[in-house]
Amino acid sequence: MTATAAPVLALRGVSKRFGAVQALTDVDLEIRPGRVTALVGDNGAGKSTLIKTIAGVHAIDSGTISWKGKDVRVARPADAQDLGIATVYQDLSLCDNLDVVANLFLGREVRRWGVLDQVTMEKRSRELLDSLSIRIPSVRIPIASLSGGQRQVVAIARALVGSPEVVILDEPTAALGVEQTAQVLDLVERLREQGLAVVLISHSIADVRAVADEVAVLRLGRNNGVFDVATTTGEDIIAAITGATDNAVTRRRTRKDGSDSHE
Amino acid sequence: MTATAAPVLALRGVSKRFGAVQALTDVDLEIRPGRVTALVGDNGAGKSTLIKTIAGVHAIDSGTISWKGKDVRVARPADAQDLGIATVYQDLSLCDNLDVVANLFLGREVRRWGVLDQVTMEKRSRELLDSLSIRIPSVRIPIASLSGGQRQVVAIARALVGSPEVVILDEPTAALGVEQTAQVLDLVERLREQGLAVVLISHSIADVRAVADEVAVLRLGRNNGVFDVATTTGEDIIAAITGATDNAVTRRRTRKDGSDSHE
Amino acid sequence: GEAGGDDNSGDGGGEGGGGSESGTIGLLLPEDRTTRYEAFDRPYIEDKIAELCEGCDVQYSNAGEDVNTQKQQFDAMLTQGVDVIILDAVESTSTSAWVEEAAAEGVPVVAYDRLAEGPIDAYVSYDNVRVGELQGQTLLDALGPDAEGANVVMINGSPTDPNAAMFKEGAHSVIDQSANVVFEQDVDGWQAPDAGQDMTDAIEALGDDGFDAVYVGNDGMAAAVITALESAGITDVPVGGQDAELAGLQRIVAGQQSFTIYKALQQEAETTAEIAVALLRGEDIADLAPDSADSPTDSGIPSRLFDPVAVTVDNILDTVVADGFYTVEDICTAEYADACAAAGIS
Amino acid sequence: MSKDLAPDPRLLVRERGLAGYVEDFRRRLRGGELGSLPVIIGMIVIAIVFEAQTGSFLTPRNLTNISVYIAGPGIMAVGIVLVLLLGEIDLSVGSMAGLSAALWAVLSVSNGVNDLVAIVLAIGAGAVVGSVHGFFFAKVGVPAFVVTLAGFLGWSGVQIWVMGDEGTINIPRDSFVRDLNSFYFSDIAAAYVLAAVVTGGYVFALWRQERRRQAAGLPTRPTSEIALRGALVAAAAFITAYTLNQHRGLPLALVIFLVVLLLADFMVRRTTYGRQIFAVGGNAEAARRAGINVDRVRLTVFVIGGALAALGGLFYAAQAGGASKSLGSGNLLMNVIAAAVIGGTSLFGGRGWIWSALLGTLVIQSITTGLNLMGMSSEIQYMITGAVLLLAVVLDSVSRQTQRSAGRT
Amino acid sequence: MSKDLAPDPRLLVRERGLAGYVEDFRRRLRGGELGSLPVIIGMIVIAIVFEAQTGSFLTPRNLTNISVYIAGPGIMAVGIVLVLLLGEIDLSVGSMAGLSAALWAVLSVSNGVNDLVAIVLAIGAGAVVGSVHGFFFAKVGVPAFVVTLAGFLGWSGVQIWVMGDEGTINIPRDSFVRDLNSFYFSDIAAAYVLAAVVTGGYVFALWRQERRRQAAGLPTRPTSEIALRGALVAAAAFITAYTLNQHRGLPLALVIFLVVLLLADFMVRRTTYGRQIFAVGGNAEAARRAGINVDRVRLTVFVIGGALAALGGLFYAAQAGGASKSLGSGNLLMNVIAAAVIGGTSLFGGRGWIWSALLGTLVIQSITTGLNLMGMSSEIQYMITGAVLLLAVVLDSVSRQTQRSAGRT
Ligand SMILES: Nc1ncnc2c1ncn2[C@@H]1O[C@H](COP(=O)(O)OP(=O)(O)OP(=O)(O)O)[C@@H](O)[C@H]1O
Ligand SMILES: Nc1ncnc2c1ncn2[C@@H]1O[C@H](COP(=O)(O)OP(=O)(O)OP(=O)(O)O)[C@@H](O)[C@H]1O
Ligand SMILES: [Mg+2]
Ligand SMILES: [Mg+2]
Repeated sequence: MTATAAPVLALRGVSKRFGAVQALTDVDLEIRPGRVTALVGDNGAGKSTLIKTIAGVHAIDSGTISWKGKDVRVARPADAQDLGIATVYQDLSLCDNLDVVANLFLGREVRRWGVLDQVTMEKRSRELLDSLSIRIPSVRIPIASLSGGQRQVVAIARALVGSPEVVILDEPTAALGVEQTAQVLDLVERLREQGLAVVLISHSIADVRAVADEVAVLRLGRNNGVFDVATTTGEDIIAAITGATDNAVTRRRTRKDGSDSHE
Repeated sequence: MTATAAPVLALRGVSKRFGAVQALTDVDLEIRPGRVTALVGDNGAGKSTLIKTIAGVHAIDSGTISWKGKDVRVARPADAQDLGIATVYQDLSLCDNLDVVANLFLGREVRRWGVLDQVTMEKRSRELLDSLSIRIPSVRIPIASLSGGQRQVVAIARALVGSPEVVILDEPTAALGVEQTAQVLDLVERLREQGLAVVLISHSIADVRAVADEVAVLRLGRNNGVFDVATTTGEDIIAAITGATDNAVTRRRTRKDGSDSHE
Repeated sequence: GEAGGDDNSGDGGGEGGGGSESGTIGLLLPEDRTTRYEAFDRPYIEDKIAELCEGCDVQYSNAGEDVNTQKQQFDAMLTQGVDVIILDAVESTSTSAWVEEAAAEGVPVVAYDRLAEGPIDAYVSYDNVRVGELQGQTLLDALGPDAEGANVVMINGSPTDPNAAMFKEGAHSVIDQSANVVFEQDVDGWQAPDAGQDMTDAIEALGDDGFDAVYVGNDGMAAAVITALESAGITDVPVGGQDAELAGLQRIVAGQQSFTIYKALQQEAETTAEIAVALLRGEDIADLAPDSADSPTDSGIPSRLFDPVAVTVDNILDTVVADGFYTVEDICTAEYADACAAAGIS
Repeated sequence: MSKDLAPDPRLLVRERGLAGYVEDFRRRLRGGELGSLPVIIGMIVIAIVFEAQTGSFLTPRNLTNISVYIAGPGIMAVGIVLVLLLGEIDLSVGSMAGLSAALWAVLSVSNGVNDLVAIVLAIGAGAVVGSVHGFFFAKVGVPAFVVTLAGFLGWSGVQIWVMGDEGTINIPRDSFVRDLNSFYFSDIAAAYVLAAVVTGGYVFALWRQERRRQAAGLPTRPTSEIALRGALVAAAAFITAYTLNQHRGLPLALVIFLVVLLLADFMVRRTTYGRQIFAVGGNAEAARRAGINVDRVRLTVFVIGGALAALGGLFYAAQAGGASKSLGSGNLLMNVIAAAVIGGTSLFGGRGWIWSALLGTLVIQSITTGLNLMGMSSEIQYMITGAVLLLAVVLDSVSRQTQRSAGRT
Repeated sequence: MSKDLAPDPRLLVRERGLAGYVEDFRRRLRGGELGSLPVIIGMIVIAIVFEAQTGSFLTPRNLTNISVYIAGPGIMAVGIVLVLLLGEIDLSVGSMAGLSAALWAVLSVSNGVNDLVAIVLAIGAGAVVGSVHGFFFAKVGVPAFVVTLAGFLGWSGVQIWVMGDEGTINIPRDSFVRDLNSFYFSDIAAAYVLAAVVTGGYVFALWRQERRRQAAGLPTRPTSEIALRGALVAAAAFITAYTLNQHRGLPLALVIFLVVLLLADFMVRRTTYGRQIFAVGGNAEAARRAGINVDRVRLTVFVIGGALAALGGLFYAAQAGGASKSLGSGNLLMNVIAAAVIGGTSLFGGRGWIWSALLGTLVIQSITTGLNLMGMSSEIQYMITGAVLLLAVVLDSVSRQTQRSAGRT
């Protein structure tokens, strides 16, 4: 399982510019089935931009995306979905005016004689949300009235409605409580066991080390190394992220250890 | 300093209902100067709703809010600001169409002969952002084009523009990288040293234990205990949050410890 | 009139005749939603001018019932250097400043159909108050002996259109003498569907027998009024309009509408064209405009005033058809062939 | 795994029985979630006031007239509701209506094209015009406001041009278009059968759904609620039928309007396409990311809107007794948009329902008719219409005030 | 602490000198961030086409006329831009303009009130009307669309009522209102002095700011850029002045319009209040949470919009030669809103600039005047106006397409 299967999705030399900002420069990334690839980097490093190019939200300026060895053009989100890529965006991308069920099945509605099958969708929604241990007052209230964490779980549950081959999670646990976070990490492991390729963006080195197989680091829009989790320490990863061994994290730790060690 | 000073802000018996959802029921909370009060709870527990009642975003249905011992009515955000409460909202509440400088000084613009003093504001913006170690392409680009973490830092920096007595941070580090998180925790400690009262909402027990003096737990919209950080373990807090000692977190930990202990 | 700007001196191909055989005449009409202006006034005037003066151009603008648009079109004509302007004003009382401007540049202005204020050079028209009187009188005539004390519904033109106010004034002056106006409504923008609703509501308010005749501002609205009456099953009430639109004439033939007001537009238009060309050439217009009219700003304006004619089924052949305004074929389409035959129109 | 996740303890469940409804209603009242109730109350007030003033507002005949008048603007308003759900606006409905009437009249009357073919062509032309707007909006990216403003001017130019020398064209006596205004199913049975079908269909659909929900283990409505809703619908339907039969029977115009409403409502609430309209209106970027073909949804909504405006134009011509160069100009556009908004559809997209086309046109038409019955002079009519429009929405807005600041997260 | 945080290495800095500008321009072109350039290009194309067709479009006289015509709608458009920045719309500008003209005329001409007092009262009435709209919108919470729609109807009723029996009231020869249309500063110096003041003020302000930025250690523009911008403004100002002097000199109308534009631009970009307008338009809830008195901002914007509509109405009456019952109805409303949108102000709030009022009215007026000069028949005028409106925005939209999907986070 940990053997290096052929990548299901590979990016080569991807660049992307927004106006005067060069967000990505010559980025490579390989995603393999049955493996969890963590994508880490500082704020503004370009992680979200990178996965949005995969998801078809942004067209790339240069570089290639290949799917199972064949070059593909991912011009629209629908293209990525057709390939089998499901994405949970950092900003969640939910429709505030629609209720939870409608959001979960948006673009993949269950129909019966051509008509929306509300009953089936509601039933499956409840099951999906229960499996992620979230408590939502009612699956029929609009997303706008949910708490931050509740929305995030809805966004994650959405990715599971289709049957994707690649699941991309952009900071999926940012707003989640401890229990829900644990559930999502469990979910990631279940997906890996099912042979799916998972891309996980996270700022939590602990979470990354807990579930990822390998870690790709982005720094200022460029690749800054790919690490095998089993053989790398958290310090190494942080150093790659911040670009320095002397950073606020280490300074803070040193200070803490030095001054008050009541912790 | 760690002695129990009189609370600067105290909530008693606060309740709040949204339509058919009873979001808060009889909640009490005390906030003291020079102390960091962590507010924790499961997703949808009502944390954001609670701090929004303090910030004047939602009017409370029943209960009282008292400021330095006197009952006050906080009907609008401007009321809370006048008292000296600065709030960083979970959804950030930034104006996407305005640039970084304009957002930072919104409602507190620096003027010179009655006219906006763009130069001074831009200068102070750069200083503020630098102190939080965030790299932003330009302080003159609209918020809409910033990454999730960059926005969050802007929102945090905003709270520091006035000279508040109480600072409320709703999941301030959710989208932040390791370095920025460390900076924000440093900031919280600096604020405490300056004698400010800080309310910190976070799902990260580690962060809470690192900076908070006491932890108030909400569960399903009700108080579920206040703990002194120095004398409580993380497990106790998690148990109070989830309402059970057997939860996904402990299960996950047990499983991990049992199966593969390469961690 | 003196030649306008030097930019159009070459227009007419430089014929001899003292330079006045070429020139541009500006024609400003007020609106484009009723038939007459685009279908009759404009072609009549253009054709007549072409006939009288080979080297002349006509520059045409239609204001779509907006004063400011018309003012801009007026200015545009001065900019283009026209030599004479024929002005059918949207708001005839607003024009004094414009006409003064034209006069200052030596461009004569002929007021057409509506008496524009300001130092105009000539005025050719049907008197709008007179039109209203004729409408009222014909309506009473249609009622015959029942006219005394009859109940009349009045559906007037737009409250914002000064001409509608004149029609209304004229009609009232006649109707009020012998009959009662039991329901009256101004229709914004002459909108036919609204007129139809007003009629339906009038029937509702007055009852089926609560009125004996309906005065309608124009033929377009009369169509809707008749539809409303027929929907309510009322067919024996005289309804009169104005404009002699083809559709109105057809309804008259079919017996749905009692009369319309016909202004012999060709006469009016051609006289105006003759006056304009005469002014262009600097000739005397006393023969063409023997009457005299007074406006609030000027008096003794050389004028030519025509009398409108009420058209009923009895005199269609003698009026609109005889003038070539519409042919029998135009009126008697398949739909109306039987009615035409019955009315002896062929 | 779903150990204690069943119902959220904070969700206030409605008590069984009448008390539950009363409590629920009081809560909604306080929370400002009244839906269309304020508008319905507003309309009842309007009706009572006018009846008191004129004594003839509530006669079967007047109510029948109103039901015929609302068909044309109402059908156009259905199109506008769809466009508003998208978060856009269509300023060209009046011009499209006028153009469609002109096309029909010129084709059928002047060129002898078969009446029904001409009707289909006119409606088709509306769809084509809508697709032009949709193309510029969805594909080229010009704001819909600008596209339809250009259309507002351009198409009324085409309308004048199509009418050519004819200022007005009468509707032939045997044309189907005339029936749009004046045909009534005079058999008493017709109205009652329609009422029965509507009520029966509604109750059956509700009952079927609850049975399926029960089978799936989902929360259901109590039978008493189904009965109550059925009774309300039945009352409304049968009282309307009775009233119409008192005059001339069931107007064809109303039947067509109802069919359009029911179809549009079905489309919006029960099909994938309707869901997509709401999604695009709520958050177009999120809809795109969900794989929805946003451009297609936008384009097709404008096509439907164009076709409905064209159909409405034929009703409008039927009312006017003919097609003319000025048909569709004037206040028609504003009335239609106002109807959609008054009925409760948001101008900002993603919120609303099809029935606001019915409610809104009813309010506006009632005011106009009532003032006409009173014989108010037109400037007073303007003022009162303005004031009543405002009042009809004020009640709704005041109740909504309470929930205004209910921000998010 | 700010160790390596100086400039972001990914930010592409413009090279010094001309090459930098060219590169920058090419990048913007590709990225679709052209600002008002497409509209300006569109206008140049329009001017060239009309000049070729008529030979008199670019004459000083015609350009002077255009500069006078745009003042009225342009001033109203400034108010609309402010309202649009709030994310709202004002459908009542036409009615307010008409009402203000009617009030002024009745007061000053029929009732013998002093001319200037009557003018002030008319503008004040506009402000009062605006505050009524603002109250219902901001305090009661009725959507601005509905409030101003009600105003659109109601105030035009009041206008007709105020005019009473007088269909039209002529502007007296000695009234200041007449000067709004026909007074020219015929001294050649006037236009040149104004041009010099505008250019000088612009360059001085720019230079002052750059000096302060330099002193504060902030990035500055190169002097070459200041020179270039100054030269462009000077060219535009002096060419305009020269052209105007060729005909009758500097029109009073243009001076007042420019003053309104400059004041509004100053208010919007340089004051706290302007910042608040943008904030409320961008995200009203965020603005409220920032302590901004959202209701006050909304109310005052409607007051300013009302006063500007009233002022514009006086210009409009001056142009027409009198106040009438129909003044301000017709296409004025649509033209004014279209001007704001064409000039680049978003309908969805928070994005735009005051100068779009100038650009947009210029485009629309140029089309109208050009077509008038050509003597187009009116239905063709409608069609061409529609088509050109669309084209004027298509260029902008197409270039913007590229950045359309530039979603967030
Ligand atoms: N639509 C856009 N327009 C302009 N610049 C953008 C846009 N989106 C992203 N950027 C810029 O690109 C850079 C990378 O942003 P991105 O969102 O990919 O960062 P990230 O790695 O996801 O950061 P975070 O951890 O904070 O979410 C940032 O500097 C940001 O300002
Ligand atoms: N505006 C609203 N309308 C209706 N219900 C709301 C609204 N805001 C919050 N709620 C409900 O109130 C409950 C508490 O929400 P709140 O946002 O306070 O949770 P939270 O503790 O901040 O959760 P999280 O950690 O996920 O941010 C949730 O069940 C939510 O659905
Ligand atoms: Mg990101
Ligand atoms: Mg929260």
